[in-house]
Amino acid sequence: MLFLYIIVPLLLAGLLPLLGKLSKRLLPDLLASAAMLFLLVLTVIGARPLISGGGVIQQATWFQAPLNIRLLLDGFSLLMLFTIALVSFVVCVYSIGYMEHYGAKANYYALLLVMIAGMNGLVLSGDLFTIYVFLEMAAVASYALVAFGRGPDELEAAFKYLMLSAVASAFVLLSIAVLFAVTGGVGFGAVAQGLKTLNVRTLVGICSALFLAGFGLKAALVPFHSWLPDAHPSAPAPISAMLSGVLIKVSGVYAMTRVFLGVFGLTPALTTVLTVLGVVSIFVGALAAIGQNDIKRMLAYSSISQIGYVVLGIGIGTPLGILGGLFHLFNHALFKSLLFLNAGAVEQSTGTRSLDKMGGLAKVMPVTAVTSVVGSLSIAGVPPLNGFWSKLLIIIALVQAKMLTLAVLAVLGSVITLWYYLVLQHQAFFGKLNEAWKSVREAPFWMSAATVVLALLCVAVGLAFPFVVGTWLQPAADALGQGVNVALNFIGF
Amino acid sequence: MHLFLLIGLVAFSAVAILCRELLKSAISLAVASIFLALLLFEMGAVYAGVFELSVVAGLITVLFITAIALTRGDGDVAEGRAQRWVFPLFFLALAVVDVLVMRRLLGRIPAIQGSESGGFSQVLWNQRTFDLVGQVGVISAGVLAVLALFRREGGHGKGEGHE
Amino acid sequence: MSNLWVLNLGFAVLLVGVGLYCLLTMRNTVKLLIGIEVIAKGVTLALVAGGAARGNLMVAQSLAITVIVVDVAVIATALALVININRHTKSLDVRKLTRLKG
Amino acid sequence: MNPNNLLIPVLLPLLLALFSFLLPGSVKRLREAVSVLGAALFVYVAVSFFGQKETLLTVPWMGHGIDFELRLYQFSQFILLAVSGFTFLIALYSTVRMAGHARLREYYGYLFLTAAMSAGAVLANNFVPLVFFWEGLLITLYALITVGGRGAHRTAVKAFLIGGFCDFCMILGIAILWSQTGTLRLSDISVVPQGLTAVSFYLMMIGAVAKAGSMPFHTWIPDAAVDAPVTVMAFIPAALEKLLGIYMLSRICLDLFQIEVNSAPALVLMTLGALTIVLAVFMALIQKDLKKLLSFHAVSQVGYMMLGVGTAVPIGIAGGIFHMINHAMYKSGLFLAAGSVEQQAGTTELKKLGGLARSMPLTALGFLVCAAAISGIWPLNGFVSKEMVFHGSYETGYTVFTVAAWLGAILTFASFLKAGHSVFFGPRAMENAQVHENKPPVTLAILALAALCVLFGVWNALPLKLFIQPILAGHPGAAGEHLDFTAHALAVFNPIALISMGCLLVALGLHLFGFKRGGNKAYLASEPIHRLPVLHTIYDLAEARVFDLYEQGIKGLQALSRFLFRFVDRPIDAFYEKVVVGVGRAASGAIRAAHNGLYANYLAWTIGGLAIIAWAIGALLR
Repeated sequence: MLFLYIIVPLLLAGLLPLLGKLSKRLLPDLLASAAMLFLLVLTVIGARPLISGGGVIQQATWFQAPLNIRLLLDGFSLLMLFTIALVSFVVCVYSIGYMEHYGAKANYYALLLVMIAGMNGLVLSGDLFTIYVFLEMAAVASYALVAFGRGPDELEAAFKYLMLSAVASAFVLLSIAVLFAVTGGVGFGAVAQGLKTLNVRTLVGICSALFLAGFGLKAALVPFHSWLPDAHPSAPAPISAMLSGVLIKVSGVYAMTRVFLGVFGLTPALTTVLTVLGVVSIFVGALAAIGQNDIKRMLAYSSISQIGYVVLGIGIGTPLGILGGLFHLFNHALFKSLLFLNAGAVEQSTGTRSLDKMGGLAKVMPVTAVTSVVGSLSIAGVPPLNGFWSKLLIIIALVQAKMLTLAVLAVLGSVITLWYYLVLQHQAFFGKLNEAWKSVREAPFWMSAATVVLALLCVAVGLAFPFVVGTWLQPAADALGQGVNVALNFIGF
Repeated sequence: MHLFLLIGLVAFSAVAILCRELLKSAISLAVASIFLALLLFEMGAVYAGVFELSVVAGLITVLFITAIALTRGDGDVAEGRAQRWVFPLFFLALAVVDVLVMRRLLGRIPAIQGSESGGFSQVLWNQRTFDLVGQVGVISAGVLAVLALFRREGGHGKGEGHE
Repeated sequence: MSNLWVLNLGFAVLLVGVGLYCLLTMRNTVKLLIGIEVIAKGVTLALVAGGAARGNLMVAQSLAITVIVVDVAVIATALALVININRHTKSLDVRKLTRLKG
Repeated sequence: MNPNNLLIPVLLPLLLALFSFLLPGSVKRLREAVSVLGAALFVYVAVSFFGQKETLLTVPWMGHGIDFELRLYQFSQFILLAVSGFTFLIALYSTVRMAGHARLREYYGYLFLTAAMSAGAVLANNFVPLVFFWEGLLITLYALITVGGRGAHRTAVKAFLIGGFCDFCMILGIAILWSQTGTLRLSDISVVPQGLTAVSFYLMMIGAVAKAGSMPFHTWIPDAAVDAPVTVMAFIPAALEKLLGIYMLSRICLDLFQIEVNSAPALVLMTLGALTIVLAVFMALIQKDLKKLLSFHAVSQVGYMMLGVGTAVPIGIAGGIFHMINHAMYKSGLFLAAGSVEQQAGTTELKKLGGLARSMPLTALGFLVCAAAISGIWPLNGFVSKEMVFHGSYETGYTVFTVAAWLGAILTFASFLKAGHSVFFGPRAMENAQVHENKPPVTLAILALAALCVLFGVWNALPLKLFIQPILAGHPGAAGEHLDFTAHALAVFNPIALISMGCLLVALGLHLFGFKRGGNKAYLASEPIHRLPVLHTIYDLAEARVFDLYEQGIKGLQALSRFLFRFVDRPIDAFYEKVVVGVGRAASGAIRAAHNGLYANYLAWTIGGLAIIAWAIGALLR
């Protein structure tokens, strides 16, 4: 059943260019959204019960015939599957309205579906090398999607993104090659077992550094972040939402966490490096965001900053820290997607992304303004919205782990976040309405619907956060909390 | 023999990088590929060698040459001279560091003997099936990407007014 | 661990270093892609050498082939990007690609 | 009973509130109809809850003892019943009094939100939901006052800040209590106030009595009387806040803390109560506006309740709680009557009113009964509960408090003689020649409250046996004793009751004296007291708001802020402007400049980062 997560989007992606000949808009719109809705429902109804007794390994089947594909599902992968399905469904709905003027919708959806299939595959694989393959699959699709508008900015951003990503992949692959040579395998279980019997600390140190650089670049941790402020703003808004909301987390944070916590085991050295990188990212991202005039670029820098929180939380390594980090990851997927979608709506209506030129848009675009305020308050950590709780958990975890300096810095970072989001809201939506935008209309229905859903989710998760934590996040944190034991248990398969 | 092939591989790679003309670069890259393929043969990795020969030395070279042809005329970018003169120094430094590190590794790294059985296709089909799915995905991503980037309709230069 | 593996690994690292040098210093975008290719060669070498040293040659070959396939897709996409950029800027100079900054 | 049903009293008003918010502002009749019917349903729910066995609802929430817990037992049943009853009466009354008001949508919405929050606060059995509902009330109060119009905003801010300060005290007290007892469940806590827990007691007491409107946290109430809609006054300061504040105070004194008779906390509470009675009633006496006069009484009467609860003697506590419910009834009735007069005559200034008894007989009747009740005239409910408080305070041995309470009784009656006389009797003022009786819903609400005053007085066994005694039955201080307050409730021939009656006569004398001195003008009847040598100065100061801690605090703050602005803020501001923002901007600029768009530059960062990380991991491994 889990194989459906990969094969459904992939098959649909193969079919869409053909179907696109029949129907330029309706069929692609309908099929893509339906597929995503199917996966979302499947996650909630079908996949969740599977892990009630901890992680499972499932053999993939093709029309009842078993394949030699083993898919690994535990709480952590499930959380990522859920996040991917949720955000991509919303993004598909949003694209119905937004992608009209780009043309080539079938091609667009096909690429998006390949990217989703790649992310799903990455999350479900129990093998370092397979992680690399699916990471590349999602990445190749994302290069094309960033460049989809084919303007000079888009192309330049996609090119730099590709060139830096290729180097990151090389680092990852080099590390995999070394581990493969030493342990004789690339599966999580084999590698974890091998490292346990061999006790090669220096080598693991080098491999950790390579993985950290490789996945860190995908996750846009400072100093590996430089492609993100170019690529995310240049992409079409739904893709920005997808990249910032999910891709950097799946191919960066998920892969990194899986390898470090699940295969290598978190060492004090790694904790130090990860937490320091997290805090540096928080500050560099936040400070750079203050000075931005392009709304999407500001959001992109903010992504760097928020990923810093996620890595900071996970890097602490205590159960509460991991829980906080994962919760922030999930929340960030919600509100950053929301904010990017809002920015897209504003850009489509006004034709500009420059904050200087906006102002008073709340009067003409009330839905967008309200949802965007919700998103901004969430991301800035204002209670009782979801971002507050996850940041609170991270800060409590830092205090518990006696990392008081980092805790203070994390709070300070949050203050800066509030600062630039207030600036953003003020410049874009409040104040005097710019004369030029008198005749601006609210975004089309599907776009507004997508943003409203996300905004409601932000509020709901904030209010019902104990429920969300209990259902989706605690299993994930538990799975990670067991460290390498999970991988070792699966070695028999 | 092995060492000779390795040196050849690195040498042609370096030439590919330092060459002024793109066409020559692409060709020496193909030659480096052939060296790598021979290396793989020598190590017993026949299938990988064939693949390297046909795909990298063949297909990728063709891709490069096509791209060079499509951008010719305005593709003459003046590389600074400094890069070429610094390269030997850089290379030497890199080699020294590399040798030092590898000497430390020599004999220090324990390893587990592999325990695989069966022929290549069996291994590929039985153990790495998931990678095959991934390959299909990556290829389709690449095809779709090229289709998207060379499509006729749509495509607007949003960034054009954004100086 | 066999000496041959260390030797191969040393050369693989050398190739990666050369490729990175290219990426850092060269201006021509097509040249940069050649640099990426050189890095990919180093990685392929490291993978197969690792398998050969430990008697995992078949798996190593499978991995190497996958890497090569992935590489083709990446290079094809990259070349498509380069050609598109070339249409806009009439240049292949990566240092002129500085519209996005700050 | 199914524990989940406990959510109904919270959810039902919440739904009604949502309904009102969602309904377009132009829909009037439907909104009113649904509000009244919904409130009636609310009453039905509360009645059906009454007499049920103790029920607990526990929903696990954040862990660490922070759960969503509701508890229904005798006391909360009783308060819930009262809350629902007042909600219904106010909703009924509002259909006429608020008709045509521009912000009806918000008014009904916040009205029911207040009811929902109150129900939640009453039922909460865990401090965290309690604080949530408690703070929610602060917000709805703010919102409801602002419905009053332009000038109301300043008062709303004042109420909000005072309430916020006191709630903060309460939260601090709760936090201390939590740290001392390790639990947040109200029903699990019972400590002796010593050391830190004593501090906690005082802090929580501030929160509770401030909600009830005690001195010195009362100053927003007279302001609100002028600015806020009169229904809001009748609903919140007159009824709900008394119910909740005294409910909380009783919980604190009865359950959470074990208060000994005449221990320090008890004495503090009694002193505060006695001071509130006397000072507020002095202020009430000289008011020349009916609504303001009533609002000062709303403060003064809290003193009786605090005094009663503070005695820690069963009869005193019972008296305090009984006085709370009685006060809620007659003070609501009085405010509603005042509102009715205001609507018909256009003013509440005593000088401009007169002789309305003939044209508005029903309103007058309601007002007079309620006024008699508040003054403690036999055999109305006010008499019963006041007597109980007198007895209780007398039993503690500190007669001074009893005397203060009597002094309060004298002045209360005097001021109501003045108010009733000037509004409903005497010559008809020129301005209100055309005044008619108000519509049925209004008079019905007023008369219902008046009837309840009579009922609870004459047939005091009903409330005492049904409501009050069960509450005390579980109290450790009263355990074992046979509680029966009904026997002597209406007894007249005992020293205390006789003195009380004497007080009323003194008051009558004072009024007549003042009436004659004022040239037969009733509204000047309090002038002789006003003009007394020392009092006069104090009054002037009070009118100038010298005793208003909030206003003085604001003034002090302004002076302080001017000082700080000049000598601390400017330098800090310069520091902030130049250094903090400057550093932020400079860092931002530097980071932005570093992102120069060059691919090689970015790649160099990546490789450099890898090198640094590899080095760091290597260094840390050693």
